Amino acid sequence: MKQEQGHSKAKKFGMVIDLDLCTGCGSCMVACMAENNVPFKEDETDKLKSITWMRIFKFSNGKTYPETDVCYLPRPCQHCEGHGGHSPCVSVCPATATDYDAHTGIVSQIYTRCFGCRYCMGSCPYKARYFNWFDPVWPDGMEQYLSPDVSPRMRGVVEKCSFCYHRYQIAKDKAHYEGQTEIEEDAYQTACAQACPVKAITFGDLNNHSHAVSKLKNQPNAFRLLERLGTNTKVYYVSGREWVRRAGDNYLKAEWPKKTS
Amino acid sequence: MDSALIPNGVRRCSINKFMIALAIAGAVLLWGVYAMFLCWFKGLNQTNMNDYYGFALWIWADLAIIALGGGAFFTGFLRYIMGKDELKNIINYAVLIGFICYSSALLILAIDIGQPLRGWFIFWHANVHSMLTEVAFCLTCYFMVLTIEYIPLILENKQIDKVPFFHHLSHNMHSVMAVFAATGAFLSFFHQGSLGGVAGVLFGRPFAFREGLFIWPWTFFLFTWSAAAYGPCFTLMVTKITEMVTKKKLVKDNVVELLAKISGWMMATYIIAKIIDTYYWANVTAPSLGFNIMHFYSNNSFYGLWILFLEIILGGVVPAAILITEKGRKNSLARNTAFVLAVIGVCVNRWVMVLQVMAVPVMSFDTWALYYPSWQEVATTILPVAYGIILIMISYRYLPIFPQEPELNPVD
Amino acid sequence: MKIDRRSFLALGVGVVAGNALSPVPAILTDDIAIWTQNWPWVPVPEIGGSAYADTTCQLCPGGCGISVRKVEERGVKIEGKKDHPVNNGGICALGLSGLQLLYGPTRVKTPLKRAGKRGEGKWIKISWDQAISEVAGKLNDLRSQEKAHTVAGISGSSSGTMTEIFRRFLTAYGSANFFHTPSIQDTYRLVFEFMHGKKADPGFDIENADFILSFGSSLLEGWGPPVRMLKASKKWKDTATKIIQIEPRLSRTALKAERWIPVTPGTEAVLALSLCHVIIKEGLYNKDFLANSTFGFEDYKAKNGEIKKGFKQLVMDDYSPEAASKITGLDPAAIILLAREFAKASAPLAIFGKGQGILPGSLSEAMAIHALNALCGSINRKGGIFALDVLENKELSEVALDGIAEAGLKQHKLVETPHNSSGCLNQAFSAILKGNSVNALLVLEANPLYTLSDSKSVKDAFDRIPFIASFSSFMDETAQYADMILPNHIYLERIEDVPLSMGFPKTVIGLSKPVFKPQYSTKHAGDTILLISKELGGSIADSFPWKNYEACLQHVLSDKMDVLKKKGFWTATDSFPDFKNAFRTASAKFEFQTDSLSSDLVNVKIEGDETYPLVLIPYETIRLSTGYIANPPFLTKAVEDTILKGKDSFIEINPKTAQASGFSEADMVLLQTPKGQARVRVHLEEGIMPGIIALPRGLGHTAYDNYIADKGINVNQLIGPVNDPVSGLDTAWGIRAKLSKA
Amino acid sequence: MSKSDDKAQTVSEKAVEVSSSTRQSSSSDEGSGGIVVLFFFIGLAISLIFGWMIFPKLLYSQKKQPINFSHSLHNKLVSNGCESCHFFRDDGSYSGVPKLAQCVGCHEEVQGDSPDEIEFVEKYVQKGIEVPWLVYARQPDCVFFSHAAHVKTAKLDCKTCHGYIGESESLKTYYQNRITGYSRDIWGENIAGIKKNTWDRMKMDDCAECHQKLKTSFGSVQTQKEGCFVCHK
Repeated sequence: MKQEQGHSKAKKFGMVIDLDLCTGCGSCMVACMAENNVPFKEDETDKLKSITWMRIFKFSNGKTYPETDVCYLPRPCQHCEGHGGHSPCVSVCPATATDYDAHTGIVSQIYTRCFGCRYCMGSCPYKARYFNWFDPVWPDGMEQYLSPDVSPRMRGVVEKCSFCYHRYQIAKDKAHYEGQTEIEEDAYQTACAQACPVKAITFGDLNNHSHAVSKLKNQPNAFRLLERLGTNTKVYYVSGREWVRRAGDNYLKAEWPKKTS
Repeated sequence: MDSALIPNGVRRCSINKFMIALAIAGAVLLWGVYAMFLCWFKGLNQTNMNDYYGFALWIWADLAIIALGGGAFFTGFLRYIMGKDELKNIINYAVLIGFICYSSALLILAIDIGQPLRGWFIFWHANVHSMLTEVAFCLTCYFMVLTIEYIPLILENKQIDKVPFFHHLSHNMHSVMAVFAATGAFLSFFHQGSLGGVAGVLFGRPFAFREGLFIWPWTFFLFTWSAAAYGPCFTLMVTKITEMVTKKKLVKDNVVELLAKISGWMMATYIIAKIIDTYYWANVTAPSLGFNIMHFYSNNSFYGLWILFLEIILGGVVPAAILITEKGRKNSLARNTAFVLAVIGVCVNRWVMVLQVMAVPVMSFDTWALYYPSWQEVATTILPVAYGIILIMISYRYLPIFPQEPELNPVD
Repeated sequence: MKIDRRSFLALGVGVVAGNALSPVPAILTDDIAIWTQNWPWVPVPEIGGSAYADTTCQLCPGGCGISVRKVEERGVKIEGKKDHPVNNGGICALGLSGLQLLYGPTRVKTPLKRAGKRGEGKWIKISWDQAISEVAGKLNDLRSQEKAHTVAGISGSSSGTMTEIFRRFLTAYGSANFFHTPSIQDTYRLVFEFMHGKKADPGFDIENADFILSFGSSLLEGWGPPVRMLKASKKWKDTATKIIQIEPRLSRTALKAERWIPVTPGTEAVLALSLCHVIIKEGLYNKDFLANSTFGFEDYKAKNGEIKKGFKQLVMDDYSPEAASKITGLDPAAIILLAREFAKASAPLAIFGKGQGILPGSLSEAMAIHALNALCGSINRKGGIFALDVLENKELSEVALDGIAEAGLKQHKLVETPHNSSGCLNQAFSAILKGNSVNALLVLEANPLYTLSDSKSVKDAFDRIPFIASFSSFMDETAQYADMILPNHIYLERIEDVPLSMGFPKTVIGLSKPVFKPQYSTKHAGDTILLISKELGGSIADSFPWKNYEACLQHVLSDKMDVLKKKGFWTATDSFPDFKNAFRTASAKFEFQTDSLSSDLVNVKIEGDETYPLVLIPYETIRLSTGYIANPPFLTKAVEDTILKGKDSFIEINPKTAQASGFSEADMVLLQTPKGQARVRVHLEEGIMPGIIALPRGLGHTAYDNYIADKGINVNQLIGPVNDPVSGLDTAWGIRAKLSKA
Repeated sequence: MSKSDDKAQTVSEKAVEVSSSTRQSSSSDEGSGGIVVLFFFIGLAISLIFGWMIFPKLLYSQKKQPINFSHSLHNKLVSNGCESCHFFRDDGSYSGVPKLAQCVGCHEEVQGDSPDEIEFVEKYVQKGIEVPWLVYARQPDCVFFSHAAHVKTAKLDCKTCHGYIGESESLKTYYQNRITGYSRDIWGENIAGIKKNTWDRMKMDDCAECHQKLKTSFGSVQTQKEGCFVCHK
């Protein structure tokens, strides 16, 4: 394929999230909102109309008191590779407003190209895409904290987690200036990974063996969400708890315990 | 007063009666237009759609009316390509209905998108991999074809026809109509199909996803087929309604029965295919992704197996059975019931392929999300109905839509 | 020639054709689309050079180091400061939202004077000079009427130079009625006063303990420095540290704990003593420590000659696992097992205090649990609990007092307890309701009207105070109910020393530096107080010889200032003398305070009788800010819709309990307690003990702005204080309640 | 008269009517055929003139820079060419239009006798107010442009995009699109979008053009061109 002819080996940025470490404290959610100029309304309790690029799901093992156990699962955009970059959302966008970048493995979303047909939202099984139902409004004066690295979205377009791509742009900018070709692992980290107090989120280049993620993703307890759909995501989860690993996908009764394939 | 415009040899109601009816329909239309502007100026927060329901009532309405409008291309196909000559007595009406359906569909799409002023990006920055792009292109092209098919009808108006130029124009257009009918049939095959593809390609949504042929999932063919099968039923149903309203027989039974018979057989074959598809999906596709079929029909307060029964049995098998049997077709009550059931059947199918797809949770820890439309959505969805009624009223009054009308209702 | 209809038709056609051949349609179509991409009402962030500025967070007592990312003069992001002893790069959701407070609509932008009725929200803007002279005037009058002692002050914090200055001001003025928002720290100080005989704060060596027994502490819900605790939880996993969470609710801490042991709330002390029983019975205790460094373990002779029952005898008699089992609802075998595990661990650590530690709690319970630590010698040693000497500000000279001041200080205080009473805020307000007059109240960074239990009585008390002045930066409940607001800079705009909150095993002071110049016409509360004292003149002015607060801070921190300015924090070299010299009690040993451990004391009764079949407990979640700082919009956005939906709070209730009264998920119910009632929604939760219902703290604000106000219920309306018989601090961990259809 | 007669009469009358009517119409045809064509061309001309000559003027509003500035003059005085004032920050980001602080370096006091400089010093330097420059090349907010990548790595000359502004004696008028608010330099002066030089237009297509030519590998799976996030934020 054309994109493999790149000068430097194609990168594949991804995440490994340790669900046994995650306390569901919400730092990643807020770090993401603060980093990416995510708007907010007076009432954000309708979670079906609340933009949270990073959303923490909460689910239990279904047992009763006192055997019950709960798992918090942070869910950024999974940046599916699908087959050859045809992730569920990318292939359906009629205006090429969302795209898969074979150089980075990141699924981009261009707000000024999007005209809000929302087909991509329908295609995403992770519900990682959010629509701007309302005009973004910041209370008087608060627009002062908006970051110039991420363009605020207008009403009527879809937005989602970008793996803080602007941080990669900034890192590359520096590299160009200093005449570097490669970018260090810690020079490009997402806001959520950086903020997480328990370091449950690890971010890096899955193709680069010197990056932590490339090893972490191979742990026996690592799994991905809805692997069976062939979404081929780049966000891995880790848990020592079997019921959590099982919740990561759908299985018929007969199919569990999962045969390691 | 407007008698100069009314075709020769037919009787029409008084202008006052006509105007009152027009006013009523117009009022409904205005309500819809008001809602439409609310959506355009205030944004889609006017709807009850949300991040789990990116597609909802509107997209359903689109799919449904386009399926129902399928009568136009299929009847045209039968008339001009297959040479079913009797159908010339209903083709006009089929075209008109098709025109209404497609223009409405385009309008609804224009309301549905979050950035209407950027709508043209779908053509300019088209992504060839997207089913929606295919839909947009074919839909627009076919709408043009329908317009071209509708024009000669307008030209047949008594006054317009007096102008030599228009007279000749309409005559010439009639003679080349076969070409357009062919183009229309071709385009329709694709956009009806790609509408099916819209759902079928969603490999992230096991409820909608289907395997298929080359780039086209089975839903692609099922949609085209169903449109061809159910479209004529809608044409016939609307004809029946028109006859009831005008208290006149407008189309001879042999014509109706012919179309009903063809439609019936199409439906029968379609429903068999649909059953096979459903069976395969329920027993192979879904399980291979870890889903038991009951997952899609339980643990929620609305969607159950009943909807599957309503779509396939009541809305498919039953009408098909009625229409393919001589006795069924001949009995007007049975026939008309079949039309209604068929229309319901295809609408339910489109509903399922849009809204149930959105409702079903995919991640094991996600939940069902049910939705009901806001009044703005309802109003904008009723808008096309009012618009259709108005267009039919005017066309029926001033254009010779039904060639058999003078013969069936001689003016003494 | 003849121009007819068709000519005009032709003209039209021509125009259309011409347009099609001109750039107009294309350009308009394109430009209109571009217009939608740059709608004037969508803000465009200004570009510029970016840089980081470090300071210390003050949104909770945690004292994390933060780095503020700035683009030119604008702050665009707050991040955790790397290599900081407390948070080392990590940061909590509240800390991340700081800029929303800086630029938020809830700031008080200039000094305000009440115009309408109290709490009505009608204000007139006044100049700083006017504000200061008016306050000074008020205070002067009271002084001249020899009512100096009827002036009271409330500080949000009990430590730090700012608090010192505030207390100093009141003293110089002639009032001993200084209070601070109570916290568990007050109880712990008493524990050390009684058992160690010295003024100390607790430091928990959580990172090095290998068996942690938490008696309901929300270790991962904002306890101590929250980020430090969250980091510790990773360490626990890496080092396989055992955490046992004793709590009626499956909190985050319980989730991450190795074992969650739900016990009847309020019986923790009994459980602790019963564990001691087992440990003593099986001889698993630290014999050397008990033999040589403790007093009151065996029976002893009191001063008056009578023989008193020692700790050993007490627990052997009254706290057998069987007896405890009846009270705690825990199986005796479980108690015995737990005791063995605890005692056999190499570095066991028991932690007292429910929730985040906002609640002082029962002194007896604290001592019972501390005794458990003592039994295993987990005091002042690696992995145990340290008694950190309280830093005294030696630099501050004696307060100069004039006649009026001396007279005022001799007057009887609002609250008289044998021990330091400045934490007994609830009692202060009940005293006012009982008729003790307070003529002026000064409030610094505190919001008693919201944070104190039985908010209603507090409000009634407020109504009896003729003059209330608040230094708050925000229009919080108390500020809104005040007569005058002299707005303080917020933490990002001011210099401040931030002593680390309770629980950290080292004495650390952080420095908060002004990262932004003041956004509005606000003034550092320290400077405001200095100016007021100058206005008052005389001995009061003499007590504040500094030209401004910064100079004062410089003076107080003298030796530490350079380090603080350089590193951003200062760490004391704490030393822990061996057990021979560690205790300053009469016996110079660790003392088991047996007479405070009698069963009538250890069992804290809560308000309400059998007509209230259920028990309501407040709980804390790290996604809700519970104190003086209210939830910024981002944090509220992160709150689950099973806690808050629209304007409704949800109570957590066990499905069995709910079923019994026929409630199902999301039902609206009426929650009634002896103190009040509220309409709430039901959230079925398997992770809570049957018979218990839980309501989160941090909701139900009535002031601030639309992003904070009118969201849910303030649990403090429903709970009344229960004063500890010894310390006088609030010990109410809950209240009896009932639910009915609403 | 008999019925048949008057029937015949009426018929003949009708015939007359018809014939006359046809005559009328035919005569008017001959008369106005040319005029119709003429009117067509008039209409055509009107809209062509409007579209190509008037519309471009209407589309943009003209804005004067707050004060005049001579690039060429400064260029002669500085050592490091454009980068002397339009420099890179240490983090690799590009400073763009200089802030007052930089100018003050030299313009603490009035240097020469240019009235512009005097105005500058009095109006801005002394009052400490930033000059509200209008930036001709300002891209919309959705664009991320790395000067470092183009200038440092690709070794592009400033001219390639900015033309000869560096040699200009004075600042040209700033044309602002009334609809989009963009500078005219983005779409280019030519309303048809025709460009002779690389710096005549600055639209996405112009960036893409160059990227397509010079790059060997492309990220976008959908378009087989440059990935979107390379230039968008």
